[in-house]
Amino acid sequence: TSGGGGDTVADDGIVISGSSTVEPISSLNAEKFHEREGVAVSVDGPGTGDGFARFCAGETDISDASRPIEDAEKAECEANGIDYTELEVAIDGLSVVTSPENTDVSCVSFGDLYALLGPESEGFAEWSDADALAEELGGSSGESQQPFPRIDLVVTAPGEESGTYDSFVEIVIKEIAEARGQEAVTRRDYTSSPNDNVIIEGVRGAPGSLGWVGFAFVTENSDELEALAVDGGEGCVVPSDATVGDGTYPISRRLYIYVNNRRAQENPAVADFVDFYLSDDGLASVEEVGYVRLPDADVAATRKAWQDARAA
Amino acid sequence: MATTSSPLKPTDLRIGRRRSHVERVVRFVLLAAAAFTVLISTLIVAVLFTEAAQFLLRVDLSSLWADGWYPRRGDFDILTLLIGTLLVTAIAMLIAAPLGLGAALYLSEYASPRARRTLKPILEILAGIPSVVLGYFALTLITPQVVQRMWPDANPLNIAAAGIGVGILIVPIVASISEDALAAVPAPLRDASIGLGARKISTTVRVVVPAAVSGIVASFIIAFSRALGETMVVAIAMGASGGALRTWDITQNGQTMTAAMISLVTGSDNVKGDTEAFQSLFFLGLVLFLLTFALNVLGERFVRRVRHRY
Amino acid sequence: MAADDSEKGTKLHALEEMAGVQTGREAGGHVEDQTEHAADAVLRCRDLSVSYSGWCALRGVSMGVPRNRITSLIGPSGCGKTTFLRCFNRMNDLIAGARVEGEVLYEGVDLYHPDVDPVEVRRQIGMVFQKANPFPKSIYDNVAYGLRLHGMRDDLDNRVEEALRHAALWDEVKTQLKQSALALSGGQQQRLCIARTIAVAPEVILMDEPCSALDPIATTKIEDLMRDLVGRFTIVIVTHNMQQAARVSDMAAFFTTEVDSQSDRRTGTLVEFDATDKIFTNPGDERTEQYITGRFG
Amino acid sequence: MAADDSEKGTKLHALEEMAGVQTGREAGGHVEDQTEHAADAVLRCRDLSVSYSGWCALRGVSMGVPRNRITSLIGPSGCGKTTFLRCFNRMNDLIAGARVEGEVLYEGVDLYHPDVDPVEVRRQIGMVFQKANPFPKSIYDNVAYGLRLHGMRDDLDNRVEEALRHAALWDEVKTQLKQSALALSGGQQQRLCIARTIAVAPEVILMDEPCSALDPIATTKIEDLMRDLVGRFTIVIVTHNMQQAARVSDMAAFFTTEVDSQSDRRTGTLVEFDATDKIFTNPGDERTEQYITGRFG
Amino acid sequence: MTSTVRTPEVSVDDAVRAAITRRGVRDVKGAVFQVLLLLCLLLALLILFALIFDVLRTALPVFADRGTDVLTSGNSSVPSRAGVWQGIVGSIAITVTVILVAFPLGVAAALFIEEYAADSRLMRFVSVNVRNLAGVPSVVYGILGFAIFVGALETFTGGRTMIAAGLTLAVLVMPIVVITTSESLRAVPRAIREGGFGLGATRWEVIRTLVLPYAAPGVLTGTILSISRAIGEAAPLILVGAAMGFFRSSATDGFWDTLDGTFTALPVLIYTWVRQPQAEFRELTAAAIVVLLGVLLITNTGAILLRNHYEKRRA
Ligand SMILES: Nc1ncnc2c1ncn2[C@@H]1O[C@H](COP(=O)(O)OP(=O)(O)OP(=O)(O)O)[C@@H](O)[C@H]1O
Ligand SMILES: Nc1ncnc2c1ncn2[C@@H]1O[C@H](COP(=O)(O)OP(=O)(O)OP(=O)(O)O)[C@@H](O)[C@H]1O
Ligand SMILES: [Mg+2]
Ligand SMILES: [Mg+2]
Repeated sequence: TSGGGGDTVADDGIVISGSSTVEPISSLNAEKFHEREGVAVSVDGPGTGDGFARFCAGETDISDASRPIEDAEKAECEANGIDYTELEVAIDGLSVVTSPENTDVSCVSFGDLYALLGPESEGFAEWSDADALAEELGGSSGESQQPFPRIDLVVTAPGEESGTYDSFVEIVIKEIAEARGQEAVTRRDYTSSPNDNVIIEGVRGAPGSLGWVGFAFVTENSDELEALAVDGGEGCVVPSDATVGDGTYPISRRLYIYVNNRRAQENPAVADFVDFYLSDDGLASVEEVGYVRLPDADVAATRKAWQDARAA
Repeated sequence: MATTSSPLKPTDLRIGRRRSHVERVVRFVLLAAAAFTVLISTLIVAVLFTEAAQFLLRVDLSSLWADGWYPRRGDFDILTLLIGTLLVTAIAMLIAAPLGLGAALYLSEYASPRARRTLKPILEILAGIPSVVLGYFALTLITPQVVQRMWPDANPLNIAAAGIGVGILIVPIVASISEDALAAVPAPLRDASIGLGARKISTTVRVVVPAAVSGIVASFIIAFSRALGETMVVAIAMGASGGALRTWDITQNGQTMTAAMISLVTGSDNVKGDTEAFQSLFFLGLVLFLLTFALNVLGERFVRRVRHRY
Repeated sequence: MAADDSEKGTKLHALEEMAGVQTGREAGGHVEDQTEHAADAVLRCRDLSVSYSGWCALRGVSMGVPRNRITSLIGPSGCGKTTFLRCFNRMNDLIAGARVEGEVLYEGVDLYHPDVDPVEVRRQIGMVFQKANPFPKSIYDNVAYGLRLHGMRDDLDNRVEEALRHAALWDEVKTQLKQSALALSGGQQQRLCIARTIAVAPEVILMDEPCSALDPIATTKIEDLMRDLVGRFTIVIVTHNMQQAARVSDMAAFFTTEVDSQSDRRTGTLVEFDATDKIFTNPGDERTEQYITGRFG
Repeated sequence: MAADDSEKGTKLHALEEMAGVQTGREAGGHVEDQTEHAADAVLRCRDLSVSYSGWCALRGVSMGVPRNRITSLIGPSGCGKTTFLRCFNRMNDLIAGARVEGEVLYEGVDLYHPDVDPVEVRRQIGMVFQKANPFPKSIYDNVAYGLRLHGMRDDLDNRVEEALRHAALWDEVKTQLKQSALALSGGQQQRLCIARTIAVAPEVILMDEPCSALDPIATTKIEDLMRDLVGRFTIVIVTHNMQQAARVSDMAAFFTTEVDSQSDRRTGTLVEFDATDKIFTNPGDERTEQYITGRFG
Repeated sequence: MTSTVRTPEVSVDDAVRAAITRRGVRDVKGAVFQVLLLLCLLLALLILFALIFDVLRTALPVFADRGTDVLTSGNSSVPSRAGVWQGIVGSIAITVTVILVAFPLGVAAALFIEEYAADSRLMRFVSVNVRNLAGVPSVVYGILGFAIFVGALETFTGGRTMIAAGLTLAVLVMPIVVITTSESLRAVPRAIREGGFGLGATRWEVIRTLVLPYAAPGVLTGTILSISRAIGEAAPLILVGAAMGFFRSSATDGFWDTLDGTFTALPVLIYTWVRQPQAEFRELTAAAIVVLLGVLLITNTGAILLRNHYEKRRA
């Protein structure tokens, strides 16, 4: 244990809640920290929104988040006098995947993805059904692969209850949908599963498959899945640690932790834990659980933000 | 001993104050416990009805007849879930009814007392297997080894595997209630048939089964109701994903009421905030409650018929 | 049994006075008179009827049970003997749907008076059942059970021994008091039940076919025991066995059933009540005679 | 019952020849002789013993059942009457642990020969049970049950009617053949069971206390029926009711139990077998007399 | 069939023998039928064995590599570090709550229904009500628990805690306890009760000294079986907010710390793990199932043995 006021440490422990996407990182760091310092850390992942609700009620020390805090949540925290520090800790990339047998397609634009998966694509049974729509959208979103092959389009992807679904809609679909006056959702007629195994199996199973999963799962199953390059307006980029890390791969999001400043001051264990989280050891967990490490510049920025907060 | 001299008064025939006091207190405490059971059902009904009513007031009623169950998009097509539930339950019954009844017939009519003593507990163990375990079994063994062999294109999450898993779960229910009903058929009926020169199979098929028929039907109804309410097997084997379209294809992914409820509360980000979607949970709960309640009342009635007959 | 007969002879002499009082009886009809004249009746009932869920199982019984005598109740199956017996210690209260009408007096007190607590009634009017029903406890605890309930805890050992001695069981079980009562033979179990009953010092003992599940030797023992006990208690016994009624009882009541031709339901009634030898040698009612000679039932 | 008595008188005359043949009997002992001389016995057993799980319930019974007569089996409870009766149609096969030793001949054929099919035996030797046990089907289907089983499907309606007529039930049920048999009264149910049995045209009808659950009127009807049927069938009846045995049967067999003092287990034996009036008026064995006069049991 | 036949019994013999002797064909239909029924039973049992075999086979490498470490480690997002400890702690705490609440309440309610209540219409309603409660799907109890114990009674239960979960499962199990207890009470011979009443015991004295001791084994068996049902339940726990995902808690250190905080239980842990993509988690799931089945096997076999033991003693 560090320094002086170790008396309250053992009693209080550290409470973390929030995004289930970030939970694996925090959870692994909690383990490591526990092994090292003997401090108990409790982590769970009901979801970002739930996490903030608890965080702003002062129930948790740290909140995991897969998106920045929203205005309503900010107001809530303010009302309760909760002062916090936002720390970026990792990047989560989403891979658009198809079967390795599908050699006709190698790169898709956001417009293509909207045409294949967006709300207007419902009923498209073959890839080529999306041609017209993709064409219409083609101009606005870069390099398009169409015409698509005439093979069955079999979509397997996370369901609406999942954070990965939300991220996909947020990054890929939302803008185009809003521009077209559509609801920001995907098509409904696909096999949705909360179980990533099943998605991988579904994508592997059909030559015309299409789906999206967390970036990490592709690296683990690279011989069964083909990750498509994505064109976000600046040319086709294949997802990799490097392209996701430096942000050139367009479908990625930042993952955050929010630290309650007062708790960090009162309970040295909380501060110690955040120190550890941002240390090289702690950030190594990001890759261990399958996310992408922040670029060095961002790491430095995060560390600085934390140092400033501690100093205050 | 005889007290002829001083005649008794009624109050002489009373027990001590302490004993009668204890009696009253105990009675009250036990009554309170029994009343508690009534309270629970009242609470269930009250909670379900009020929240479901709010849901129905708030939601656009036409969304109850959309063509899919996507609570987060405001599509609450209950028919999608009813079809999914029906398919799972029907497959489960197709498996459990013959298997359970066959096992019950064997145990009650053919097995030696010793065989029965060893085999019945094993069936009871099957009844004690938690549904998460059967869900795992359905997902990891039944889907690849059974369903995908019959239909190579079957989705890894499919209605058939969930149905088979639920079917295995309810086999012991059918077996044990049917066995009770068969065992309740009075021996004299069997004797009568045998005394007329009937063979075992004739006695079993023409006398014992017809005599036990209401118990057998009851076992089917109760198992059916249990299958309707089964959650985890379906949630695992069929996926408790956010939504589903109407489908009758058992090789594909579908959605039951129970799995839909689980997916409503297991969402990761930003899910529980959406009140309408969340309240649909209570609406589903109410529909499920009413369905199983009706079935159980029906099943009880059949069971009682057996009891009354003999 | 021969010994028994001779003993019975002397008892019957004593009874003749009783029987003398029991006059004024025609066949059927005016049964009520029977009770008015009973000399020293511990229990007395007037126009007693019992119905189960609205159907009358026993109608209009009036009679008195003489003190320190054995009164037997006989009659064909289903005529309401058990029903009648259970009115005397309010055991019928335990049967949902059973309703008792009329009057049952115990030492002049109406047993069905609201101030009367059936629990106390049952201590004073004990019961022995058809099938021996020892509790699944030790022999000692069986006898001590009632004593403990009623706070007769002082000198428990002596009271238990006393009761077992009176029940003619002490010598057979004194070395195994701590053993389970269920290990005893049927006859021993029944005597244990009698011991358990007399331990709490009741006034009256009601016995419902206490020997019907026993072999002849055990039956003889119980019959001897009853003759022993009758000096201290009043005994009412239901029996199916004519011979037993004749051997053991001083007074006998004969019940039968009347069939309601419309509903095909049967209702029990008291046909006659008299000294046992009178009933068996010279019954006043044709039905009694037919029954005793085995011509019906 | 008076009518019955007169009828019985004539039947008994006819029996005297039979009884004449049934000589050579001392009290107990040489029971075997009884069977050798039986004139025309449909069923005959020699040194028949039955044990349940190793314990002998019935020992060394030899007797013959005369054709077209009613033979009654009487004796105290547990003496093995039912056990004995069930040997005749191999119903004991169904009891796990039951073993039958000795010989049972039906028309001279050993019923326990390995080639014999018990199912066929039971068609030819039918059984009526203590408690009426109609199937929970319609009246018609109850009677048709056995007929259908044995492929006697032609002319089913007539056969059913015939059987019901013979069972003296036709007039009471002819308008309600499709109704559930369970709605009939106890006596009607028992006659239905008899109809069901005679429908398949057996040679022998075994009846195990067929009237014990019935009221006197229903009992009389069944007794009349038995006297009617005996011209066409051979009847063996177990009864507890001495009067019934006396009223209805031509021959009577009296069984009793012997208690093994060591193990306290009882084994049944045949005490005597003779013309019914002989058994009831002038029994050859003291135990028979004691039982019949009600002095034991 | 046979008329008055006198001397030449041979011919009668033959006719009768022919009539009652087995014909050539044995009872084929009957044999086939019996075999079919036996197959049904065996198939049901075979499924059980297949399941157990499959789980054991999958779980074996985990136990071989890590030994009891799987039992004592907490949850983790790294499969090789993850264990079932929190699940065990949660399941134990929930089970204890269930026992403390459902057992006394259930037995008391059953005693009232069976021993005190007159056979009135009201009481028939109560017992029908209990039977129906036993048939209500467990998810519905989850909703009730969420609305009442997590919501309305939050100040008392602390929201999504083991207490709320335990109370929810207690309410779920209680009807089963009532039913099995009622059955055991009904199995107490009338003669024993009458013996007690005949000696002047009050109703409660009869119950306490005679009925309960006699019914105890049956009551216990029923209770154990219903509690083992609670141990295997996942759905209601998920509804009352058991933690999913790679939840860590201070339970890795201590038992009591976790009573008022986030919790999980063995079945929930299984549900979480079965959805993970890594193959190692599949093995881990199997290992957790082995642990769960082990616990249930012990409790259920115990209950069944207990029952058989007493049944034999009674017989
Ligand atoms: N608990 C009960 N509920 C309804 N009817 C009953 C009940 N107990 C007895 N009866 C009926 O009341 C009538 C008299 O019964 P009871 O037991 O008093 O006759 P019994 O003379 O003792 O007969 P047995 O000699 O067979 O013991 C019978 O018809 C019986 O069916
Ligand atoms: N299935 C059986 N298993 C073991 N023992 C039996 C069985 N059936 C009868 N017994 C015993 O065999 C003996 C004779 O029984 P059985 O039923 O033949 O007597 P019973 O003369 O018909 O008596 P009752 O007049 O009471 O009907 C009895 O002691 C009985 O307990
Ligand atoms: Mg009686
Ligand atoms: Mg018998």
